[in-house]
Amino acid sequence: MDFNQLLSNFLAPPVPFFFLGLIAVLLKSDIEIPQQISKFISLYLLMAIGFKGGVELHHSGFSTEVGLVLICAMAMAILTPLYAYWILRKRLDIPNAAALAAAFGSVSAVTFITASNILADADIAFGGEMVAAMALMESPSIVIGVWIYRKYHDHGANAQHLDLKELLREAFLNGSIVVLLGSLIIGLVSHEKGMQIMQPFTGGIFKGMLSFFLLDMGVVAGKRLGAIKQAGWFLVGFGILLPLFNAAIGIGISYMLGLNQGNAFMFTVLCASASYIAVPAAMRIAIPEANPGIYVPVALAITFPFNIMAGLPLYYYIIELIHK
Amino acid sequence: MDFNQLLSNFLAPPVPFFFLGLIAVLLKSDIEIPQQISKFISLYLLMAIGFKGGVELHHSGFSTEVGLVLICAMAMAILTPLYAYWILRKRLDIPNAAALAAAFGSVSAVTFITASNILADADIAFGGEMVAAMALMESPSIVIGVWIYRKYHDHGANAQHLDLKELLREAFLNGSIVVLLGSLIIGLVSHEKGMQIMQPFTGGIFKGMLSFFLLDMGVVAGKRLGAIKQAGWFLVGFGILLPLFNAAIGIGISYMLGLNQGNAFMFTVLCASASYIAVPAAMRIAIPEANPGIYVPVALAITFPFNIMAGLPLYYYIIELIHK
Amino acid sequence: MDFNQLLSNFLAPPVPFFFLGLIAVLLKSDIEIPQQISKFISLYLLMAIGFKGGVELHHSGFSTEVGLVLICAMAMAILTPLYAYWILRKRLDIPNAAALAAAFGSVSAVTFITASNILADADIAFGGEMVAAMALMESPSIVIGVWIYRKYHDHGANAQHLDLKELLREAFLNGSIVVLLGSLIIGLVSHEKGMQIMQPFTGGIFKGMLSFFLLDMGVVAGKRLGAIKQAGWFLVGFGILLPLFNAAIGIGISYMLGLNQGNAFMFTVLCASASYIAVPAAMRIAIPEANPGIYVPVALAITFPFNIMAGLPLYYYIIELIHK
Amino acid sequence: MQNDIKRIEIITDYAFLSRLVKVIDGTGVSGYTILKDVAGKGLRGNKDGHGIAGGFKNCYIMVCCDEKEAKKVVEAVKPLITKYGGICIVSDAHWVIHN
Amino acid sequence: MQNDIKRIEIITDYAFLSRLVKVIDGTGVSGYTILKDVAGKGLRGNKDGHGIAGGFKNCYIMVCCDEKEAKKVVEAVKPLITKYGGICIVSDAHWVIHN
Amino acid sequence: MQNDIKRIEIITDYAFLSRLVKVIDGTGVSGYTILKDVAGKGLRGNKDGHGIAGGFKNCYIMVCCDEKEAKKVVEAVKPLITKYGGICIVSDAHWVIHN
Ligand SMILES: Nc1ncnc2c1ncn2[C@@H]1O[C@H](COP(=O)(O)O)[C@@H](O)[C@H]1O
Ligand SMILES: Nc1ncnc2c1ncn2[C@@H]1O[C@H](COP(=O)(O)O)[C@@H](O)[C@H]1O
Ligand SMILES: Nc1ncnc2c1ncn2[C@@H]1O[C@H](COP(=O)(O)O)[C@@H](O)[C@H]1O
Ligand code: NA
Ligand code: NA
Ligand code: NA
Repeated sequence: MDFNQLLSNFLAPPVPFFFLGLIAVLLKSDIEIPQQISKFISLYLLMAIGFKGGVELHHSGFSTEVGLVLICAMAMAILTPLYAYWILRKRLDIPNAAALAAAFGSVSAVTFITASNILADADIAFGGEMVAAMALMESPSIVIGVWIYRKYHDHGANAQHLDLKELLREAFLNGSIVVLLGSLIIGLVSHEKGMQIMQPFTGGIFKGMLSFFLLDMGVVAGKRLGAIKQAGWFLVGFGILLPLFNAAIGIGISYMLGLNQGNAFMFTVLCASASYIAVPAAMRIAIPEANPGIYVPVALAITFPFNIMAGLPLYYYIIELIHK
Repeated sequence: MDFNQLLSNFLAPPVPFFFLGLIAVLLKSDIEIPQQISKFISLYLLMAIGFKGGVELHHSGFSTEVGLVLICAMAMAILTPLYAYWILRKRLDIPNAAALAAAFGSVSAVTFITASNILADADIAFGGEMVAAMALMESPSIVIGVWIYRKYHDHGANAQHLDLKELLREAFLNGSIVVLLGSLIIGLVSHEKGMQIMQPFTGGIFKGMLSFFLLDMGVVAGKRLGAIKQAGWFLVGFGILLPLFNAAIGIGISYMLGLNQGNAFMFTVLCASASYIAVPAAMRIAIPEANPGIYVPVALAITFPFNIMAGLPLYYYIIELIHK
Repeated sequence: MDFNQLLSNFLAPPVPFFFLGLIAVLLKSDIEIPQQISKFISLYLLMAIGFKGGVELHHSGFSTEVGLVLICAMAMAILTPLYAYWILRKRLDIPNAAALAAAFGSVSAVTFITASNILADADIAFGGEMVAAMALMESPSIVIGVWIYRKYHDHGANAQHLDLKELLREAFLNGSIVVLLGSLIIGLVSHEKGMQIMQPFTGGIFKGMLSFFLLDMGVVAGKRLGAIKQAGWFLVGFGILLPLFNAAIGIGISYMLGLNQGNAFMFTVLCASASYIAVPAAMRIAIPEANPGIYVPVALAITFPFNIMAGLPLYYYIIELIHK
Repeated sequence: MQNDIKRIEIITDYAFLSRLVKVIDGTGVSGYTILKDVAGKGLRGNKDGHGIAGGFKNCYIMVCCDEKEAKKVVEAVKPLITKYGGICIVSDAHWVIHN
Repeated sequence: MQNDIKRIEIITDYAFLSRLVKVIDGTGVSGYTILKDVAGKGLRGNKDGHGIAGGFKNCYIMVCCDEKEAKKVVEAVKPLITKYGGICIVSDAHWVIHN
Repeated sequence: MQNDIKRIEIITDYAFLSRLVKVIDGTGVSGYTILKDVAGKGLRGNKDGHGIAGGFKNCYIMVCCDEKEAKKVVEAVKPLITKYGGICIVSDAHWVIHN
């Protein structure tokens, strides 16, 4: 489909509901979505995308391409925080630079899911390995971020040591990853049979549930926007330019790996997205000196909206040109 | 369909679940539905009805009829509280009369949605403008109620003034209205494409979700019934007769506007229903002297059950006779 | 289907999600499902199974067989706690023995629902009377348990007397039973018409919602596993052997009543399952000396997993052999 | 501007909330505040506040009243707490505003 | 190690939370703690905390500060509480850690 | 009928609840009460209690114990609070019932 068609996708649910939530908050509406509901729907989304990914993976099977994709995904998750940190240090202190760098090394599941909708609308498939890649990319940057922080920011390392063990467990076994990977495995094992059982739940109402979640995301993003003003233009620019830079790398890697259009798009989205859930939760514990009022809003109120609004259509468009 | 068929509709979900909840409470069952779930489902219902209304509105388009309907809806929302207040003052003090009058000037989304189900069962369509009318009718009576209250009930007006601004914002930008109107606009813009995306969510599970919500409504209504005894027969009578009177006016207006059967029914339901969510929330702030233990139960435990039990079938029947 | 096919059912959702939750907890993942969501989904499941049961009951109608099934179900609910108590007293004190015995006289709705999925996968129908039987079996054992406790455990009986009245009301009118029976009646009355209205909600997304609930159950069971170690091997053995014994009786009764394969399976499952919701809630009030840390884990972390993992396939297999 | 009051706090299993409220209403105090989602640990083990399995959760009730009423409330809830478990503590506070 | 503070507790209808927070922010206290799901009973009847029907529920705000700030906070919230109902009580406590 | 106790209240980011509970369990106190949905504001900014975005929310822990245990608890939680933020305050109360 051409660029206009593509843009028209953003006038159809789920995306506009994000802006509905955003606008509601800017208009000072009292709209409130209970956090227990947010938790429910986010677990649902992870369950659904993981399960579908597993079924896909059963079909595509494990090839060397799959292996290469996972390795490159891992590499991006490890390298991104390093150069992101180097850039951020120009303006931020060590703890905040390390925490924000970690956020950009990780991924945003909702951005990934929104991207998968674009492909669905265009009848383009993508491999289940991309879901595995997402799971794989969620945590490594946490370790890198903490490592940088410990390296440059002198600290009672011993007192920390025990913490570290627990931190790793929390990083790699947080609820999101467990549900995502677990559902992927269940999908992998049960495939057709499972899919036919789960279809109305993981398929039918999926986009509606995503719309509801994006409404919620819009509300939260709106509440965090204020913090951006304090953050200043440097961080606004960073929140837009780094995703573009990472997307370029992602497109390049996809090209070299010869990924098909769907996989190339999803891989690029993974590289370009930043985490506002898993990483912040870990950073709050691992780098308490860092200010959540900085690293959450940049990922949630700048990078996320930029991606679903402008980034996704752009990445899609470029990749389509390449594959013509 | 004839009256018997129609009544038989009330033995099928969703309506009976309201009575299940009501009976459960009267039997002193410990049944409890978490308020976060109530909030989730009510937002879902507003999202669904708003979205469908928007798609409808795209099809019907904006005609002079649409304009006239919206104007009449607005007029009813403004006039109802005036004569309702005049009646209520015979027994209630100024604050309570003003607050209760405001409730009857506004509308009940769940009554509207239940009514839309009757039309769906009878394969009768109604225009999306009715949803717009509902949104339009939700808040004006709040302003009228407060205006009456300020007029007759001497008060530190200056101290109030700032409040007033905030109050208007809260009245016209409360979460329900924003989600309802926002979803309507999203439906209007995305129409077929959007509908096909949202159908399983906003359509498929809709009546089930409504059933669950009515179960919840029944429980709450049951808990509020006690307050009615205190309220006394005057308010019970008022909670039944005013809807009938407003329905008559609604039918008359529909006839003069030459609305089709579906629109006439929905317009009548809007006139006959009273608000137990938006208005009470605003009244608690604007007219603190009024007793929520009076104005909520009348709208929730008398008018609402009366409408879905007897009112809706009656209005439907009369309007069908007219259109034969 | 043969045993392998049957086992393969347990690799397909919903069952594996129970183990995902269990494993997540054992891996010390921070996975957390808000209790309000648990409450919502459990009410949903009761509403759905009750409604479907009512529709089924409308088709099958009330025969003498139905009457006999309900009588036998009642008998099992009354007798089980008696011999269960006799066994448990060998190791436990009176309050704990009475409370745990009561749990095994009652039933597990989720086990029942999981069993109904196996039949659905094998295209085997079962009568709505089995749902009525489930409702009927939920509470009697509470009365028996309290009666035993009062009989053997001397107590200020008068002070208790008032309590008792309230207790019975709580036992027979707890939220679960009211929603289950109420939905059954609504299904009975609205049958086809109702079913067609509710299908996407009570049918379509049912297995997905059940999967989500089992994930939750797995998490809770995992958290309760620790308590088992204290409970010791006697209780572990009891939690496995009593269900097997009851299943044998259930199969015997089904054979004598000449129940068809579906009904025989469901009746057996009712006999073999133990309550971890309704009964514990009542026991906490009626037998405060009993330790919830004992009677909940045995039913939830031993009997429930055993049944859905090994019990159900086994019961199914035996009953299929009988019916060949 | 300030007059002294007692601040009574009761924490026990959620299952007994309705009973507690009934006895407290019986003492005729002007009001009380309730929290329904309370976790914790005590002699009767861990209340992790899970929704399934008969709710391993507590309730919290706070009553502000004068010393005389306080005695009444304590006497009224004592049998429940001693039988069903939980705690009841009293501390001193001052009304600033009560309307 | 310890220095004395005042512990202010405010309970009122949830509808006024945003207004309360605004005036408390105005007093410049270092912080406060909020509970959003609070049930209870008072002169304005029963708040059973139901989600529908304009939320019959309360909010709870706790502020720890020194005596001077305490006076400010009390003066600031007084008009709201006296107009909208609820309670405001003050008790003594000690900072142990504040960071 | 009454014996004096200390009432310790700790409020900090929800992320540290499990750690806090662990150290408090270590002190061997007889019990504690936990609230999991706590909003608020402090030196580390606004906790509006939103579900997404790594939960900007707090936890609340209340421990009733005698003065000796109280010292232990305070010492135990001090490093966590000083490192991760939040507050810990102590006030006086009386056991009325503890069973
Ligand atoms: N020492 C304590 N300090 C604070 N809360 C307590 C204490 N002891 C018990 N509780 C609360 O009371 C509930 C019931 O106590 P128990 O009956 O002893 O298990 C516990 O789950 C705690 O929430
Ligand atoms: N004496 C009291 N003790 C504890 N809480 C109270 C008391 N009086 C009122 N409250 C709380 O304040 C809320 C509003 O009080 P009111 O405006 O008097 O209805 C009530 O719902 C209770 O939660
Ligand atoms: N002065 C205070 N009074 C009451 N609660 C406070 C106070 N300061 C901090 N808190 C609570 O402790 C949490 C964390 O504090 P902080 O680490 O300073 O941001 C805040 O979100 C509040 O809930
Ligand atoms: Na990334
Ligand atoms: Na009206
Ligand atoms: Na049983």
